[in-house]
Amino acid sequence: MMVLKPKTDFAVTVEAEITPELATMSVEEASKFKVYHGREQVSLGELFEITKEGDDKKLVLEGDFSRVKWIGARMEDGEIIVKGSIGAHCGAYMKGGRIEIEGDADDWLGAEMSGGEIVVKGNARNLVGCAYYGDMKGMSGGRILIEGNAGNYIGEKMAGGEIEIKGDAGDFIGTEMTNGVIIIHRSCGFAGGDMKGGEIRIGGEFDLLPSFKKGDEGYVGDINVGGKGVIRQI
Amino acid sequence: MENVVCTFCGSVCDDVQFDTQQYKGKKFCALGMSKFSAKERIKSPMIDGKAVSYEEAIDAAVDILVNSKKPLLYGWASTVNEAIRVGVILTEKLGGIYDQCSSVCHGPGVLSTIEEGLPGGTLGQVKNRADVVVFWGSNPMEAHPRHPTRYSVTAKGFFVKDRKERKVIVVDVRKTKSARLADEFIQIKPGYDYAIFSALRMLVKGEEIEAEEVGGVSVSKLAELAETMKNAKYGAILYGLGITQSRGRDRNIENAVKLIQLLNRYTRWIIWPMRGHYNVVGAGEVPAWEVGYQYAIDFSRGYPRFSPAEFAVSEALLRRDCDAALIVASDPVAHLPKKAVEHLKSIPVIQIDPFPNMTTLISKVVIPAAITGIEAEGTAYRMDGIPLRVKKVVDSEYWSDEKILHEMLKRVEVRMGFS
Amino acid sequence: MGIMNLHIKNGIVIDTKNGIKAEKMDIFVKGGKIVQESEIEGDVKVIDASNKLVVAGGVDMHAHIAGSKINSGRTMRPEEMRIVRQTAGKLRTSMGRVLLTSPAIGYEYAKMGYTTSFEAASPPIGSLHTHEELDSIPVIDKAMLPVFGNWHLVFKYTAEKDTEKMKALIAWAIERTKGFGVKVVNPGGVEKWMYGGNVTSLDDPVEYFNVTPREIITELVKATEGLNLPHSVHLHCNRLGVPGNYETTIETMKLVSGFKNDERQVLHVTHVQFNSYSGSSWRDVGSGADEIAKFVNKADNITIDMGQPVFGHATAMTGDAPFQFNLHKLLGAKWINKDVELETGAGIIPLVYLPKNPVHAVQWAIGLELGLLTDSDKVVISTDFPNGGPYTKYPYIMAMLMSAKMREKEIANASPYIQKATNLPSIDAEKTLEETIHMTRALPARILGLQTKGHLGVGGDADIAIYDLNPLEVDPSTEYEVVEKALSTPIYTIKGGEIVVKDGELVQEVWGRTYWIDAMSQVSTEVIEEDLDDYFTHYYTIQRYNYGVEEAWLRAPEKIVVG
Amino acid sequence: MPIEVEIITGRTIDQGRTVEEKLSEEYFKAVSYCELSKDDFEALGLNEGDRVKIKSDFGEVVVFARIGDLPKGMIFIPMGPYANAVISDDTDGTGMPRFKGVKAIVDRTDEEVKRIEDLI
Repeated sequence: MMVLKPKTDFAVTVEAEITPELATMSVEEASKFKVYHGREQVSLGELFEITKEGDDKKLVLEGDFSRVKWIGARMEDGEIIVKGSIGAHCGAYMKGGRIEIEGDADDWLGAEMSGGEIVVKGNARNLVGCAYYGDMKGMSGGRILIEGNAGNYIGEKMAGGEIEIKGDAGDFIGTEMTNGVIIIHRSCGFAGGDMKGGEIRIGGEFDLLPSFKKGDEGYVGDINVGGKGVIRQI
Repeated sequence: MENVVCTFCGSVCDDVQFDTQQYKGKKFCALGMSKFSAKERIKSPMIDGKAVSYEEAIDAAVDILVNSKKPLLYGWASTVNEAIRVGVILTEKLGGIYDQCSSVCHGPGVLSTIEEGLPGGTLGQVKNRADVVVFWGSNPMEAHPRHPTRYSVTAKGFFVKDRKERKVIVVDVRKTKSARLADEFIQIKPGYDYAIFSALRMLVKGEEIEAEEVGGVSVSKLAELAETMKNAKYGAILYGLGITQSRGRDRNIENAVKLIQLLNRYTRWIIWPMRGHYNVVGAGEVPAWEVGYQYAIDFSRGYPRFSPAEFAVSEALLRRDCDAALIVASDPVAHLPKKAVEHLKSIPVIQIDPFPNMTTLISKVVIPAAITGIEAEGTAYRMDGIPLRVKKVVDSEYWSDEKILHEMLKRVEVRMGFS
Repeated sequence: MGIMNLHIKNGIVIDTKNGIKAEKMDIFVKGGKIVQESEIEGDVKVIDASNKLVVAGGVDMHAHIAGSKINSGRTMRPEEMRIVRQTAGKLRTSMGRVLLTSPAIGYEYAKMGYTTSFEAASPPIGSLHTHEELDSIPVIDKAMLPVFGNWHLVFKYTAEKDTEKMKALIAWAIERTKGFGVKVVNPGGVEKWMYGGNVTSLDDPVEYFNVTPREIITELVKATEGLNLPHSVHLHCNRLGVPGNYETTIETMKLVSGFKNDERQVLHVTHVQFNSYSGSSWRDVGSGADEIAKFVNKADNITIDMGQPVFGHATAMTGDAPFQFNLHKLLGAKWINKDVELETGAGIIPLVYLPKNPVHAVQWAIGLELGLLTDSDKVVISTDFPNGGPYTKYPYIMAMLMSAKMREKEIANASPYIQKATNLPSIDAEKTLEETIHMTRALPARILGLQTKGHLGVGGDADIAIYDLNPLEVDPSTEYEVVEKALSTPIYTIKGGEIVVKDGELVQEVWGRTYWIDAMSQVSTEVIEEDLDDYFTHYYTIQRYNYGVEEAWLRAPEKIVVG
Repeated sequence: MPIEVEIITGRTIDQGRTVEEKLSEEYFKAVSYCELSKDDFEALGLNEGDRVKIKSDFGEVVVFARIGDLPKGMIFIPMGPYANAVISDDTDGTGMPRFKGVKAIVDRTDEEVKRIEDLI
């Protein structure tokens, strides 16, 4: 297990594409890992205090990581525990392993992830499990659980996997999704615009689009794209 | 002087006249008239409010920029492509963020283009052919006053020869001045444009809608609109900030584009944004060819990355992701949300502008510029992408944006070891 | 580095224009030009080119490298733009997968040994934008072709059969746009698209204007030949991308049988692959390349370029707006359309050529058939960048034309449908290295009428590529991998006498020229004054005074006066 | 009694005419007001020249009140620094703040309208 603590308040955001792989290195080796602080490429050790306890593939982030981006991006296994909040793109393109965030998550959480699990105890912002600009497919596998609320554009172009939000979600949930499941226990805005497949389950209120028809299972659509997606009230 | 090119709004009228002796325009609208009139200027370059030379101000600016970890270079919509190009290269060399006024204007249109494209045409197409024109969330009478006469409402063209041959519809949440000009005004509930576009797509295809009304409009009314659209020979939706700045933003436009895609299976339709500043199109086109993207571009890794969710001016400021700013031909203090301005106030700001404005009040270095289109020339793109050369009609002691930025770039390249 | 004298020593030179077939010789450069040895004095940098291939810089006569089309494509496709080719430093950051940023365009041409490229279609009213982008492309020389085939005034003079007015319009428009020649895209079809239609044959009338594609093409060729422009009419045929269109293409080529020019062709038909389909639908589409090649080989006044698709990503962008709409429907892809008042239109669609897709495989095979079956003096290598894919694959196409073995290997990976729908699998022909050098240098330069390009004779521009390839020893038929690699990474690219690439890496940035044609002395624009005034007063949305591009606005214009 | 409204901001001719003279009296006049529907204006007991305080989740601001051609429950503020004090800075992941369609509370006030310079 490796523990990271920020040494200072950062002047601008930091981009650190670290995964649990880091925990398999020595502290000295890990300190040399290159991260971006603005245009300056600096070593991880310059910005963070690094300690190591044992050899398990586990990263613990203590302190304020809310302006540190790309944590856990492309990770394949192991575990990351974030004691506070985390910056944007956390778990993007993730293939496996587990990320637990005790605070809040910023935009692009688990964007285009294909496997693994992300749990957020607080709130998540926008674009959870989405596709990046110009890409055809968002999240395609794995699971994201948000115990608080989430923002806009959740599961856009989602092609598989599951996103569960215990609180409210914002607008445009599951737009153009083709597969997978989004569960929102409370309310949200527009849901399922141009969805072709998959399922959105909503506990509270939501804005139903005129391009859905009521069926036995719930609302089916989006008819504008000949979609067979289902929005179900739970 | 005849055939002067107006440098106020995105209509870029190129048929106006300017009397250089009396400093007064002719044929301008109220907005252009004010642009081409004498007003208070920034008198000299300043550092911390003290007058200095151009050289000193530029040196001080370069100091700030090369010492910053990530400078934000923002503005650009009210200057010419030649200056913008230097600005893009400057941002690239500095590893900063390039953003322009679209990010609080028509930036969502770029996101929708990424999703669905943009079936469009030039304004002359509207003038010559459009028999149905829909202003959706746009208000040309106040934002582009000569647009209706030159291009879109009373404009006479090759195939549509008369106002009577053109049906004009305004869709908006309030009865704007433009709504009074229309043959039909459809008032909708704020925040429901997206749902209405979905409904129109259904109706155009002949699908039935279960609800009785959508977004505050009865389905029978929407069916009528869908029918009008299908029966047009050549239609145009000209949209404005009403859909880019409200609930749905890019998704509204994306859905509108999908409607246009569908309508083209029956007849011809185009859609186009009513762009604000006279060269806001250039502020996106130039970086697109130089580095691949229109706005919200971060160069901190030595190459451009596009992400409005992070690098659009509001986000860059709210996230405290810049530690210095160069503001060119814009006034973010007046036009950004209060909280974003808070961060701007906490970092060193350099301003290049002809006129004192709210950003001047918080700037450490202020560099006055020649007024483009009056004192400096260059290339600008009209809202539909038509390039026009704006003119220099009077001499001035002030340096042009291009010259100031070029001097900055030269120094930055030396300081950063690139030359 | 500055301009220096160069002595390129002991290279194996292929220079087809000057009849040099792989001969060991020295080349001397002074002031950016090829000179005699005797003209060199003072310091000389000697480049040892022993056993290396020395040729003129490549000339791309048809690519979409600048203007609103490619730039809208970039905006629509961030997924194309995020490939990093080079980070910022002394040189610019260079970005893009197939679509490229302007700096990347210049850099990638140079890194392949190409030094000239022509933007193949610019809406006249947007030419200032096109030139701004051309001016942002480093290294290469360039020019652009304004489009004429759907311009209302062209229709008018076609209907009136008034060659003098047509000549005046062409000369005026080329001067105003700082253009190079007459590009024609789906004549009549784009105007019909303005109300949702297209043309289906050469004889479809264009409503209101009372003209047909046959008449438009004929009148434009007549006027262009009347002006004797350096380059002929450059035609993107009607019915592009429609199965069965090869017949229309041949019928179109027959239109110029009565025209002759001693210097060059009278019609260049571009990216012919897209216009060489037999069959009646995408289900039974096949190759018409054989027929087309036969026709071109017999004609002494027609040239073509391939429009070769390369498997992988591409972006369709063309003034042929109705074709693009069909592609949008076919693929369900995002779609940019741009109707341009009174002049033209355009469309942009992302696409990808997949080897296992029967249609794509047929397209790929047809391009190669055209390259193989057409005389090497009549067919130019092109991908119609970025429509068929990246121009950076020209070395691949050259290698394919030179090696039946390489083709056999590639055919094995492609859809078996090409076995019955095309002739490619049975073609054994192999072009020689000399022929492919000709097809990428001297031939395109001749077709464009560029006297100083595409060769290494005295007086030529010192645009030179040196490749790690000994033409006296290599056998392209079997050593195709070596050939492709060598042609992809020159040891030196020299542009205007300056070394810009060494060992495949860019070492400095230089700026090329923009050629444009001034034929104004041959015409009196008086005959079209009234019409121009009428159009600018009533139908254009900009003033005539503000229409066009002044020479002073260009970075390095080079005017070529005709007549 | 304060009323609940939705804020719409936008361009006006006067805002546009004075946009290059931000520190002038004319610009101040052009951007420091809000329009309310006649019903809302009367419900708040307002007269021409009276001020209202607008409060949203994102801030508050005092502006002059006018009657506009608006549906009940909608107010219009010209784009500019007064509007920006109360519109939403949240871009919802788009980069674009929400300048239109922000919920707020409006009430009559005796507080003065701040000058442009004092807004910063």
